[in-house]
Formats: sequence, C-alpha cells, structure tokens
Amino acid sequence: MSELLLHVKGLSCERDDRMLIRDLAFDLHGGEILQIEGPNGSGKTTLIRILCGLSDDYEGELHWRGQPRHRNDDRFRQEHLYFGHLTGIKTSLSPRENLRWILQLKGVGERGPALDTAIETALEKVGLASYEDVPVYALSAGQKRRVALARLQVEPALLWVLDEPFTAIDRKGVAELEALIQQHASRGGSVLLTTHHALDIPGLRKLQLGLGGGQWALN
Amino acid sequence: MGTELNPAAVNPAVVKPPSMAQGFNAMLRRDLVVAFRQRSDLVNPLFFFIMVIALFPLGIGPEPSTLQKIAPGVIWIAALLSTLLSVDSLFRQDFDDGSLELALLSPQPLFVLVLGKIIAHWLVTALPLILVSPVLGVMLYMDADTIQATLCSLLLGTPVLSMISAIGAALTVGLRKGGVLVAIIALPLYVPVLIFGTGAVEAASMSMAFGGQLAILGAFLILALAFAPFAIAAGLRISLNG
Amino acid sequence: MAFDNFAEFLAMGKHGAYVWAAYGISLLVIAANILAPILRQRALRIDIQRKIKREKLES
Amino acid sequence: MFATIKRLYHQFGSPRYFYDMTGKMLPWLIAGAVLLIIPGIVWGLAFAPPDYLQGNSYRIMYIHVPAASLAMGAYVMMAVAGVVVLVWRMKMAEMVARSIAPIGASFAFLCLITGAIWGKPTWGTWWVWDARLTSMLILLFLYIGVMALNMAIENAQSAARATAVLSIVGAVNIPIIKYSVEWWNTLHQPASISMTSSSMATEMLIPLLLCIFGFYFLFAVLLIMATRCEILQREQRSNWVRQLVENN
Repeated sequence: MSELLLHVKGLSCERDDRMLIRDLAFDLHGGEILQIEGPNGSGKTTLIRILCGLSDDYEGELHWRGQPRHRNDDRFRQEHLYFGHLTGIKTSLSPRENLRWILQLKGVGERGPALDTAIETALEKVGLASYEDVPVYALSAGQKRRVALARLQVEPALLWVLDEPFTAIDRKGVAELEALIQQHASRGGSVLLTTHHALDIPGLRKLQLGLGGGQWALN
Repeated sequence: MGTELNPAAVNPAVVKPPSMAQGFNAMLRRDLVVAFRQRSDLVNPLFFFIMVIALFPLGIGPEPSTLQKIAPGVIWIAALLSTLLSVDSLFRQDFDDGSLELALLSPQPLFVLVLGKIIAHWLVTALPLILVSPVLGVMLYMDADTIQATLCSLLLGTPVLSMISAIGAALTVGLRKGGVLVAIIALPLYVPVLIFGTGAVEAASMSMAFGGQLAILGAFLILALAFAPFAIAAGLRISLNG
Repeated sequence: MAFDNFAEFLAMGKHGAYVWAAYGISLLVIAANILAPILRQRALRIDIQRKIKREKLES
Repeated sequence: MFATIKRLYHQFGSPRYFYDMTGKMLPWLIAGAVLLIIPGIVWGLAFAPPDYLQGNSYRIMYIHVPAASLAMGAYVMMAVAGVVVLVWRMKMAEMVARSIAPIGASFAFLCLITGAIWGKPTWGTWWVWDARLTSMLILLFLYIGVMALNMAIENAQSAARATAVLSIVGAVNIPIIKYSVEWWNTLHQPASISMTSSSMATEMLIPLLLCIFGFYFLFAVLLIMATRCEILQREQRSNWVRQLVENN
C-alpha cells in the first residue's frame, strides 16, 4: 500500500443553512483514483474547493501526508494541481506564456530554456505542436481546453484535483485523458475528480454525494 | 512523458521552494504583457483624465487667476477618478477566467503576488497620467515649480490610491454589481492622500516649500505598501471563499 | 430654572427654533432606531411560524 | 479576572445564551438609559444657565456631543468585532458587527445634522467645513461604505468577513483622516472657531456627562435589540428558535 496522501475525517459543510456534507471521512493513497458523483448542487464543486484549499467553510480535519493541512500548507500547495471549471488560461496570451506563468506561480525550479523545452513537449503531447505562440483567443474551444490539459503533462504534482475535466473534449481527447490519469496513478500520484462521464478505469473508487441531509456513500 | 520536468511530476522534491521574487516577477511580467495586448484598458483612463481636466475651464471660465487657483484640486481629483475608473479591471478579468484561483492556490505568498499585480496596474494606468500632467498643468496656467510639485505629489500619491482602490476591488471582485461599490468604499479612504497631494501643489503655487507635504505622502505610501497587500490578500480569499 | 416662564422656555431667546428642531430630529432618528428592530422581530417571528407550518404540511 | 472574561467571552459566543441573557439585561439597560438621559436633557435644556457668548443655542450640545462620541465609539467597536470575526470566526461577532453599522451611521448623521443646526445661529451658515464636522462627514461615508458592502454580498458569512476587513482598514484610517482634515482645516481657516465656550461651567458640564452616559446605555439597548433580530434571522433553522417562536 503506497503512501497515505489525503486523510479526511469528520468533514461537514453547511451551505446557506442546509447541510451539504455531513461527517465525510475517507483516505486517499498514492495510486488511487476517486470519482466524486452526484446531481448538480449536491456539493461536488464545494467539496473540491475545500479539499484543494480555496474554501475554508468547513468543520473537520484535513491531513496531507500525515500532517494537518494548516501545518504544511506550503508543501500541499506545491504538491497538488487544481483544475477548475475555469481553466485559468488567459485568452490574450499564447499557450507558452500561459504555461510559463502557471509553472512560475507553482515555484518550478527550471529557468529559461529548460522550462521552454518542457512546455513545448507538453504542448506537443496535447496536439498543439505548432500552436505554441498563437494567442489563445485564436484557438478553437477544443484547443483552448487542451492548452489547459497540457498542465497535467508538465506541472509537477502528486495529487490532481480535477473539476469536470472531460467537458468540451472530443472522444479521442477523453480516451487520452483517461490514459493520462491512469498513468499518473500508476506512478504513485493520486487523482480526485468530479465528472458525469462514465469512466472505465479499473480500481476506480466512487464517492456518492447529494443523498439528502449531507449523507454520502463511498464504495 | 519523458521530459526532464516529469520525474518531478511524481516526486515534487525537485521543485525549488517558492521564492517571493519569482512569484512577484511572474505576476508583474504577465500583467504587463496582458495589459499591452489589450490596449483599450491602457488608454481609457488616460483619455478620461485629459477630458475631465479639459472640462473645467469650459465649466468655470478661462480667467487664468481662477484656473490657477483651482488647478491643484482639478488635477488631483481627475487623477483620483481615473484610478477609480481603471480599478475594476484589476481583478475582474482574472476572476472571470480562473487565473485568480490559481494565484490563490500558489505556494508563493499571496500578498507578494498582489503587490506585483498592483504595481503592474499602476505602471499601466497611473504612470501615463503622471507623464501627461505637465501638459495639462500648462493648460491650467501652472508655473514651472507648481508643475514640478504636481509631478512629485502624483508620483508619491497615485500608488497609494491604487492600493486603496485595490482593497475595494478585492472585496467586491466576486459580486456582479461591484463597480459603484468600489467607489463608495474607496473614496472616503482617499481623503488624506487628496488633502496632502493638493496641499503640496497649492504650497508650490504660492511659491512656498512643499517638502513637508511630500514627506507625508511618502509616509502614506510606505504605510500602504506595508499594510494594504495583506488587506487585499484577505479580501481576495474572502471573495473567493464562497 | 433658567427661564422665567414656560413661554420663554419655548422661545429660548431667538434660538428656540434651532434647539427644538435639533431635538426633534434626534427624537425621530432615535425612535426609528428603536422601532426598526421591533417591527423586524415581529415580521421574523411571523415568517418563521409560516415556514414551520409549511414544513409540517410537507412532512 | 482573565478567566472570567474568557468564560463570559465563550458564553456570550453562543447565540442562544446571548439571546437569553440580553433579554434579561434589556429592562435594566432601558431603565439606565431613561434615568440618565431624561434628567440630563431636562437639566441641560431648562436649568443650565444660558451661555454668555451663544445664548441658548449651545443647548444643542447635549445631543451633539454624545452623538459624536457614539458615532466614533461604534466604529471602533465594529472594527474590534471585525477582528474577532476574522481571527476567532465567532458567528455571534458577525451578527453584532452587522447590527452596529446602521446604529453608528444614524448617530454620525445625527451629529452632523445637530452640528449644522447649531452652526446656523453661531456662524450664520448651515454648513461650515470645521475640522470635526468634516471628519464626522467622512466617518459617515465610511459607515455607508460598510453598509453598502454588507448589502451587496448575499452569503451572510462572507459578507461579515468582507465588512470586517473594510471596518478594520477604516479604523486604521480614522486617525489619519482626522489628522489630515485638521491640518487641512487650519491651513484654509486659521481662526479655529470652537463649538463650545472655552471653560464649561459645572452646571453645563454635569448634564452633558449625564447625557453622554445615558446615550451609551441607549446605544447598548439599540445594539442588543438589533442583534437579537439578527440572531432570529440567522438561527431560524435551529430548534431553540423554533420553540421560542412557537410558544409565544
């Protein structure tokens, strides 16, 4: 059993006076993929925002690699990747500039040429080989999405927190992303994602939300 | 995934501990590039500043004596209103496309990133005003050292205005109807800067020493630089907490 | 008593209008601050009672 | 001593305890307010001697000065509540801070109106850019900013936190604004006109002190009444509120 990454205990969250999640508890080890399911408004995105640190409107405990989150917050921020509905890609910049900014924000060590080659190979992998310096507003919706997905190729992170990653991607893209997720898990990372898409990934764990009164079910 | 970076994908120990300078430079450089790609945001506050100042002689009459008397107030209030006009674009775009969330989740301390953002915003919107203000000073019959006082006071004062309005912008970034609210929040806090800014220019127009007023503006600047980024970071975290 | 009779008290020299105007407005503002929570509390109680009744019907 | 403060702090932190306790304290506070304000006002209006300089118009002071000190004190109290909201995340502090703003604003407004009315017979104009009146005007704008932000945010908790940040920033700026307005005022209007005659006779001073204390009791009453409404509003789902509402 590989290292325990995320440990959640007694997590409950109330949103405008109704109990969204009550006493949620689960552990996420390296190599595991957890899909969060539930109807719209059942608190999927709220849970994602709590787990990745955007929202602190909750009671309960969150531990990252054995330490409570408020103690190793910096380390957690460096070791996880958040991929939200809004991808964070600025349309007036080119894919290269977007990725360079995101990586520098993450405190990636590489500089200059090493960073550029890494970005180029990542863009190549998502099929944007010759589009490195085209402003993103000139790209198609699918290509815009793939610029964001290039982050998964290059951004160093142990835990991937993906919010609806499969939206606006064609069938080929979906298959590629599923393969990427499995590959990340096989190399010791873990993935936490919300999607309505039926994933055929072996060993996939599911967390069911929105069963009323903050109940949840984990298989 | 064979690139050098990727072994770090699973073992992030390779990642350098975050350095403030890297975060600050990344945010500053990116915002400047974004600003230069979107000319309109750059130019609007400048035109607004020029037009508002040009209106006063039309409204109040062309006599040099009256214009000279009101010139300090006119230039400073126009600069203040232009800052208010341009502040909405500070966080709004990043909020809409999600990059604000990435900044919040970065290991770099948020107040450093925010400082980078505000300095970029100041360079883009306030600096052109300062550079153009001598021309407008001449239009209002200002003499040489009054114009010099205007330049110095604007140079010291407008960053404070930007930081105060950034606090308002951070607190209202998530709201649909944020625009006017930033003005209501920020205007009362502008008062000390306005008083000492116009005070300096007035003292110069009466050919008195204006070093004292500039010193106090400098003190406001240091106070703002020290405290405002923390209030802005707290405001952003609260706005995006929902 | 600083005034000889009630009429003089009302007039207060030529300042009567100002003094009574100031006190009148103050009374209004303070009365508003007293009434507002009372009315709001009553409205809240009615609203909560209605919500409880509605929940009873649904369950 | 510190232990009792800590105990009280935690006890009053629970909305139910706050609601019950303040319910019991309210009659005493109302009595205190009435017993201080009525004698203070009657004494100030009827029995205090006329001012040799201003005649009777100075009697407006018995409303103007308490309102000014309350407007200032309420803002500082709101900022302190803001610190409690941000640091200890106490829900009760959120409700208290939210209820202070309108009351503080009304006293600031009251101070301005009575100051203007007082100014008319004294200086011949309704509004004078006197340092204190101008600072009070800006304080009223700060209140309006806080209330506007409060109304603009739906979620009660983030509204409370956002207004907490704003009221703290405002509180830090109050001395700066006061200093700059005073400097600006002396620059433009060298002859500083004092509102009240220099030395105040004791017959004038005692009613003023009565009024000031009375107004602080009044403020406590208004704040408690407003905060109790806020508690009912935010705790309406809890069953203690439901029972409370059902049985009367």
